[in-house]
Amino acid sequence: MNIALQTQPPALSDYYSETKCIWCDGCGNYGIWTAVKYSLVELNLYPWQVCLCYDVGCNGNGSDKIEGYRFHGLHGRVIPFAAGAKLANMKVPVIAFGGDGATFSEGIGHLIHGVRSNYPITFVLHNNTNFGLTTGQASSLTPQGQAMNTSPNGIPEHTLASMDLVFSLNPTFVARGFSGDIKLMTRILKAAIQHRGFAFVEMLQACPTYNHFATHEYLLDRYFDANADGHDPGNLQQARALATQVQDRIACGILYQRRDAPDFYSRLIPRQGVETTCVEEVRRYDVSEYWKELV
Amino acid sequence: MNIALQTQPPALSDYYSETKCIWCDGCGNYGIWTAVKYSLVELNLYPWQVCLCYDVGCNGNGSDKIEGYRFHGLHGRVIPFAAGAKLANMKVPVIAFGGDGATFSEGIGHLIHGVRSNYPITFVLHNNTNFGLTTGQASSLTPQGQAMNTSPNGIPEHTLASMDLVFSLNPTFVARGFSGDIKLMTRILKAAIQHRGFAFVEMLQACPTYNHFATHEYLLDRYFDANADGHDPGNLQQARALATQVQDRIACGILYQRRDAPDFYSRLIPRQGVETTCVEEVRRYDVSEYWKELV
Amino acid sequence: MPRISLKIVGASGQGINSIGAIIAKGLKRSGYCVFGYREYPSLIKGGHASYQLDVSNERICSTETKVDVLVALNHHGLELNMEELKQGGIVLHVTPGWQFPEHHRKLIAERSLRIIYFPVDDMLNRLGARAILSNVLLTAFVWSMLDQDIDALKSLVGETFAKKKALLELNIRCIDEGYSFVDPEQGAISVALPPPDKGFAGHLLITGSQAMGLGAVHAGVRLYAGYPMTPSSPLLSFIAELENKTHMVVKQAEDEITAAQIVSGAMYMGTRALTATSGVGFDLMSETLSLNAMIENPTVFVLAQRPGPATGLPTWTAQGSLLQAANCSAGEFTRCVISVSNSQDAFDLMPVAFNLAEQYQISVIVLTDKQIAEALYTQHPYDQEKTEIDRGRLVVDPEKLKLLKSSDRFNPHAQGGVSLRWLPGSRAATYCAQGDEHNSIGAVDESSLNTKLQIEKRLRKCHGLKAGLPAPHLSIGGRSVETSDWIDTGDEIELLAIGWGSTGDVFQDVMRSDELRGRKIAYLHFTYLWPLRTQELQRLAKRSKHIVLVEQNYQGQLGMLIRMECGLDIPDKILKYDGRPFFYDELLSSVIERCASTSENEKTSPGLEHAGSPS
Amino acid sequence: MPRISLKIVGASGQGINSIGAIIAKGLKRSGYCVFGYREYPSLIKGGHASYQLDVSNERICSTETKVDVLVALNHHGLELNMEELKQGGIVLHVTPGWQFPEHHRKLIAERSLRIIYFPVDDMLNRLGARAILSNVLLTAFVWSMLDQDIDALKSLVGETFAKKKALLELNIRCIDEGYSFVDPEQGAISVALPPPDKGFAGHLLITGSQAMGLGAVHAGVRLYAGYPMTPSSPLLSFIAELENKTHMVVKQAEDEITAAQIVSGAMYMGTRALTATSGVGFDLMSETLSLNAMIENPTVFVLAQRPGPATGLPTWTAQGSLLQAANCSAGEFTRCVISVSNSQDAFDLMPVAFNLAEQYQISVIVLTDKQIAEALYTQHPYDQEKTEIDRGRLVVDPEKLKLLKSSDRFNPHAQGGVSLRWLPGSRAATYCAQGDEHNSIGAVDESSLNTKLQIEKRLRKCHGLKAGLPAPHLSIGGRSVETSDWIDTGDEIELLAIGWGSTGDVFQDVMRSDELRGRKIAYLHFTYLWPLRTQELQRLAKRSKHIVLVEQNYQGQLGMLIRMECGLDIPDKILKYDGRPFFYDELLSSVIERCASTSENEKTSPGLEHAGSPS
Ligand SMILES: Cc1ncc(C[n+]2csc(CCOP(=O)(O)OP(=O)(O)O)c2C)c(N)n1
Ligand SMILES: Cc1ncc(C[n+]2csc(CCOP(=O)(O)OP(=O)(O)O)c2C)c(N)n1
Ligand code: SF4
Ligand code: SF4
Ligand SMILES: [Mg+2]
Ligand SMILES: [Mg+2]
Repeated sequence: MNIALQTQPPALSDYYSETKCIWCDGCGNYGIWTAVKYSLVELNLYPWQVCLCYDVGCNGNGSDKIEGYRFHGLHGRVIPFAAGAKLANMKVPVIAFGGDGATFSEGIGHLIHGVRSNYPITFVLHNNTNFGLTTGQASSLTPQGQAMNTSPNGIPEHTLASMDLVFSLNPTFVARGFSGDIKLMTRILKAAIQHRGFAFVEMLQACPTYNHFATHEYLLDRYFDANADGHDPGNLQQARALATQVQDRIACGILYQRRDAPDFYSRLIPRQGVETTCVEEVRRYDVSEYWKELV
Repeated sequence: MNIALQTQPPALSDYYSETKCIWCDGCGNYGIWTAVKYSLVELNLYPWQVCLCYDVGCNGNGSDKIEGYRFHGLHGRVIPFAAGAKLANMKVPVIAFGGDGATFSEGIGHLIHGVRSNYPITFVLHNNTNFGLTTGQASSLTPQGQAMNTSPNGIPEHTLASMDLVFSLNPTFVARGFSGDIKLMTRILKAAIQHRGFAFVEMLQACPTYNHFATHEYLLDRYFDANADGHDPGNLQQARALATQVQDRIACGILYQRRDAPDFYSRLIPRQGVETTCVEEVRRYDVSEYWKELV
Repeated sequence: MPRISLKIVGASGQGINSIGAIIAKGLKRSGYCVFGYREYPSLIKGGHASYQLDVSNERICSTETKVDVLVALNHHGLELNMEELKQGGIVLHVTPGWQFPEHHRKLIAERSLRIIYFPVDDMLNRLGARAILSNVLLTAFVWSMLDQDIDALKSLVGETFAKKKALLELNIRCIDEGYSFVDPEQGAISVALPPPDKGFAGHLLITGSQAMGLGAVHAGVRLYAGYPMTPSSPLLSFIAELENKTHMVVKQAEDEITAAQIVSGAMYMGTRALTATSGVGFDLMSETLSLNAMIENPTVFVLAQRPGPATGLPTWTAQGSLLQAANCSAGEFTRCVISVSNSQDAFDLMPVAFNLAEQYQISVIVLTDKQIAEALYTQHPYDQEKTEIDRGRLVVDPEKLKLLKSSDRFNPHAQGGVSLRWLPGSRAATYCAQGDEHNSIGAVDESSLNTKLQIEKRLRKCHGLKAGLPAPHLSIGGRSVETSDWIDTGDEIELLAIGWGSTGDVFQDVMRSDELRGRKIAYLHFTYLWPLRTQELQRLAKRSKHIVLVEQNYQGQLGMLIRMECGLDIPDKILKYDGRPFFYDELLSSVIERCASTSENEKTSPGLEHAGSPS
Repeated sequence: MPRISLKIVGASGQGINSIGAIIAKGLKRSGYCVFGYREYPSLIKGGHASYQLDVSNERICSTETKVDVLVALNHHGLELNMEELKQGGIVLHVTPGWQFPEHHRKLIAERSLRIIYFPVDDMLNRLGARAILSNVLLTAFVWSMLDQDIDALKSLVGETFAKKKALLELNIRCIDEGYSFVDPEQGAISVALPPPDKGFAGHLLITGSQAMGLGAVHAGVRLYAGYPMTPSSPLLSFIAELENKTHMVVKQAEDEITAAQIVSGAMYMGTRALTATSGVGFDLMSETLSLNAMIENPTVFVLAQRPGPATGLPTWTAQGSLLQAANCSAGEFTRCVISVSNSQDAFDLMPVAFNLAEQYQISVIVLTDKQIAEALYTQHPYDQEKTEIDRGRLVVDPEKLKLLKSSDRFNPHAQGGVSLRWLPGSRAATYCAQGDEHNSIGAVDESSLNTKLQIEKRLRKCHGLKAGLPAPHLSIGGRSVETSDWIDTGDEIELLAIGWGSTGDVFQDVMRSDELRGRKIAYLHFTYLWPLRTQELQRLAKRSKHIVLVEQNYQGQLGMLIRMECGLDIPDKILKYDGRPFFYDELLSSVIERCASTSENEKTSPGLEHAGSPS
């Protein structure tokens, strides 16, 4: 496509891609993909203004089904790439997407250091509780009893308590959506993109092909909008409890947000007062000042 | 050295190495090293009976200062190597050692999955709150304000709440020692080596060369033996609180132990009832039975 | 060599594979050699996929681009695959009222294609069966076209549903229905197969991954750790499926680094352990490769190739990882790179790899590729007697253990650089498997003299290794010959082709083709790729009118290693790098072209730049 | 070329470096060219370390194994380093009552060594100064031995303590005391230096890491992400120390993978970003290298070499990562490998590397090594005017941006394979930087045709890149010459040496030695290592009586690449792989040996197996 000078505010159609979606019927990725588009449009962002970074997995197969400056990288590595992109140009909103496999196996170090670094990016976890693209292996979030491809007896490891883990990292934004509720996801995504700091957004995602335990119906039955129920995202204790206790009902919405913590970039002393972005600063520099003390 | 048929019970001298220690004066590694030897001797283990796996770092420079079957591997990777060694031969106690840099930066994924897998190994964290061997860079456990090599303004990331993180992983054994108290460390190590499952042992380690905040004196002032104070390692809530709240006093000892959780190996269905080790099982196998259904 | 080909196309997940697998098995049991080839995109459902069976009564292990029968499970197949039909070919489809466009109608006329509409939905309705059974209906009809015995099919299907009686009955009814279908327009149709050779009936139908998995178990592998990555995942899945029978320790690790480290720890402890990965996954393992070199820890890594860089084409094939395997990783050390070629040596080379690893205390990288990993081979049952487990200089005898000194472990003066090895837990002097440069006991020693000695120790192994590796395999006109018989004597060679991996089998089929049978075409196949033994090649080259390199990569990587090793340059190359394997007919015509040009013109063809890529 | 050498030895952390650095700076300011070389073990304190200064009034950039002055800060130095003294050399030590063993007493007599005991503890006591000031006392005495002006030293020390008056005073008193010390037995001692050349006074004393850091800032690098690993860490530290002045974003990442990814993200976004690592750290980055090839993301990686495999010798030097750099990583793609050689091109090549990366949208791997990273060079202030920032086919003009189509980004037909690039946030059509095989807009496309086109696009860049790379640098008898002038004309070349990296400077010193001055020795230095341009070498080789490869690795890796590229085999090799750099005198004698044998015997020397390793 070619861009004409937009005079209209951004519309959903601006994000329309000619490349056809290839997810299985009933896949939760459709819903998440739709909510992402809604949120960008509602935030008044044109495709050329945003940077969308995709991990590898079924979720990452969305990289060419939407407009915007996109990146589809290596399995498990999307967070540091997105962080580097953002730090280079603070003017562009950067949203990273990754699966539960990528995020809690191959790339778990990046998640942990991403949260503790409080990079100013949004991270959207497509949690279908399995490795979808490689045909249904267990992830660290698969329940222990469940037989999967390559674990015919179920996994011998403990299932990771992902939200307890995330809360141990001093997060500044934690939310949970459900692929069956586009409106809720849109609200969450908008807040996440506007958050200054690392926004961790888990999307509970149906995967009818490989996830036969936490199905669309299972999630539909249990999820609820905690904010609608009056949960205050400022309340850390309550947020942690809501996030981790998912046996009966699953609390969704913006579970936690801390607005006073400076993000990574703001904490960089050398960048204090610098108005330009690293991208704008590329030029030849005179460094003779720095070698003076070597003479 | 060459081994004669030992008829005596193991003695400290059996662990004596001709290679000289090279740590700085006052380094906490001396104390940990000594406690390791004590604990092995007190557990009646000869050097040829144990496998000691070292990460890279000042701590890892201990690999050739002790006897035993040892391994000194790659930075950050000691946990999976040790796990593989153990799973291959369940009869040999396997102890892994690593620094805070290795464990919470390069190798944090291995720690997380090591704990959640509940491998039957002991892991000893040499926590000197910095990268010692590479001359004093900040680790994820360095306090935020502290100027270090490569972070002249202090680190812009949050300091990791390491114990909160570990407790989010469903650990089965968590202990903390202090490099200045050999007796305490010895007691902890013995229990850890006897634990069935992943024993996470943090040793608060003085590093007079690069760590000028949590010094030997600082730690000496604050540490105490929580078990002597009556803490029951069976109490998860209290253990987590003791482990994470270290502002004023630092609780040491065996903070948490759960004895009823099966370790990784015990959870492997295919190994149920198998008495031999994988090492003993190496031979040519007739596989014609497995190809029958392919005919 | 008589061969017919049958291709089933449709959406991924529609059941192509199950139709293909059943027909393949049935035909094999009837006495045919079947070669199955799958193409599918890197996504879970939908997308255009295919399963092709090439069938003969002689050994066959290649795929043709042109097919005799096309079975289209959806209309995309009718749109996309019509060009592939041979003269007189048959198209079987299930799309009601499908109108072929003009150019297809022309094609149908020109090639006298027979189009059969198979009314699968009507049949299902009639039988009150669910959509999933359409595959059985189709299979049965194909079976009848092939003039095969209906009972053979029934008993095959019976094996699958042995325990589900109700399901079985419905399946049998579908078979009857499908088998007896006759197209009202075309009448009874039959695809002529050559007379069967009952020798194949007892063969296995096996993928390269299954073969490799069996080989690994056979070789005494007791621990497998892996992280899923196509095309190495089928090996992991197969090993995992067997775990309750083999009693192996199987670990799906959290990443490739972990898998490699777990396996290394297990090998250090003394068992045999295996991991497999692909492309960028191997980049992550290369760190561990370097570690094992330093601690002289025997290890075996399977590297299943797919096209890169990056994620590349996950479900397609390539031979692009040779340079990576031979050169990646920090530091200089001895390693061995070998490549499997088909289901025979995917099995045979597993014990070989472990023996080499233990004999030299090095890492062995076993290359395979998506084509081998997922192709379906008709395989003679394996000879398990020839395997010996050789653990090299491993000391286990208690008396000998007692005599060991720590300094035996990394003694730099050890013969051939290979020092004694003994295992943690052995009642013996202990040592440190030291990742820093070290002396004979494994204590860190950075002195100039020690460094030099130890590096030389580790690199010296390469000489023994290289000297002991088998020569590349030579075949002339499609028959194996003793390489040594041909090196200096015999006729001049018309065309000498050099290849490795999955290319080999296709080239064999090409040499056995009617077109080339009896020609003095030599094919030199390299299984052992690094260190590289070139003496045979160099001498054969002198006796050949024309030399051509056949590889599935862009650069001609084996050619580069050959030149690096002995200076021989092979300017003419048949290179393919579009993710597809070499197809029988296209390789055949590339070879025929060369033969023609060899006769006309003694000059070598142009180099890489203009080398014809056959697709 | 007159040269003297002075070596300070002692335990790591004892202050060797500060003595060395002050004397170096003082001598340079006096008009000498100083080359500083450090050896130290991989541990924090203790262990035997050294700082050697080689000094001349001409350009000098190498270290001798034999020294004129040995300063021993502890008795280990007296035990370990005595053999290194030249005839008439001076030993300065601080160990009271040291008794030399018999063999050393013989040595002292034979070589007429002068031994000076410097009573540092007495002096400290007398001055009431702490032990740390012993370094100042010693420095001052050495300064007096070198017949240098005391005020120059005072002002140097003054700079350090400008803000700490009390400390300064004590320092000055120490200088007076040390400077005026006279050994009661030896009397006043003076080490004869050649007359100074004031041209050096204004030079910088700079390590290769600092040079590279300045070069990076100069080249417009605005983000640095790294993970500490010797010998790449000094670059990270230097960049971090400057951060408040340069206002760069500096991130100490949690591992090498992260550093590589952050840098890649930043480059994708459009700034210039850098990372550096070593050995196994680069194994971890190789995954990202592969990624950047697929998305055609320009990136620069510094790979600082140390001996491997595994942890190897962290604080020692090697040129062992060339094959790794040229071949690691999944998939086939165009990359560029270049190597810095000294503090001059450690600076100059940073903008070059970024320009190449952006011009071809590829990764550039810049090799350095521990020797270059930590050696101290006397460096002419850099010419900053010659640098141009070339961002290749980057589109930034708003009008041009508007005209772009998504399909311009990965247009496979782009000239030379290099398509237009524009940055996220630009008001233009958008695209996907796609890690899967993709079409021109970055949508996944696994079709045969597209795959072929895109691979060809990415590999086609190699031709333009190779054609545009500068020729290797030729010098004859120690003087730079135009390579083209010598290729076909001029005298026959007596000895043609081939080298790269830190070897180059040592070879230059060797060619300028009194022994070889005026001989027809040619040295061809490769800065651009992959793709490899060999035409000059091939033609020079024809005109050379003898060719020798000079490398710091075991295999002769550049030699392997040369053979791979053009078939030329260089059987004679001077290889060193003990972690030490080439020393001036040892390389000199290896070269003299070759020259002698060249005159005697036209046959080439034996190959790798027996190649003399000079230490
Ligand atoms: C380094 C590497 N290892 C493994 C793979 C194979 N791989 C691709 S996606 C995937 C897992 C996907 O699971 P998840 O992240 O949960 O994504 P989903 O498909 O479920 O959306 C794996 C293992 C790869 N591409 N790269
Ligand atoms: C892959 C890799 N990256 C980096 C290094 C360099 N390195 C060695 S030790 C170390 C950090 C050590 O810190 P820690 O683990 O805390 O150990 P300590 O020295 O403090 O005991 C680093 C970064 C390495 N050896 N390998
Ligand atoms: S496998 Fe699961 S996650 Fe992947 S596309 Fe299908 S339903 Fe979606
Ligand atoms: S740097 Fe610190 S940890 Fe390392 S040896 Fe010295 S005191 Fe110990
Ligand atoms: Mg998933
Ligand atoms: Mg540390």
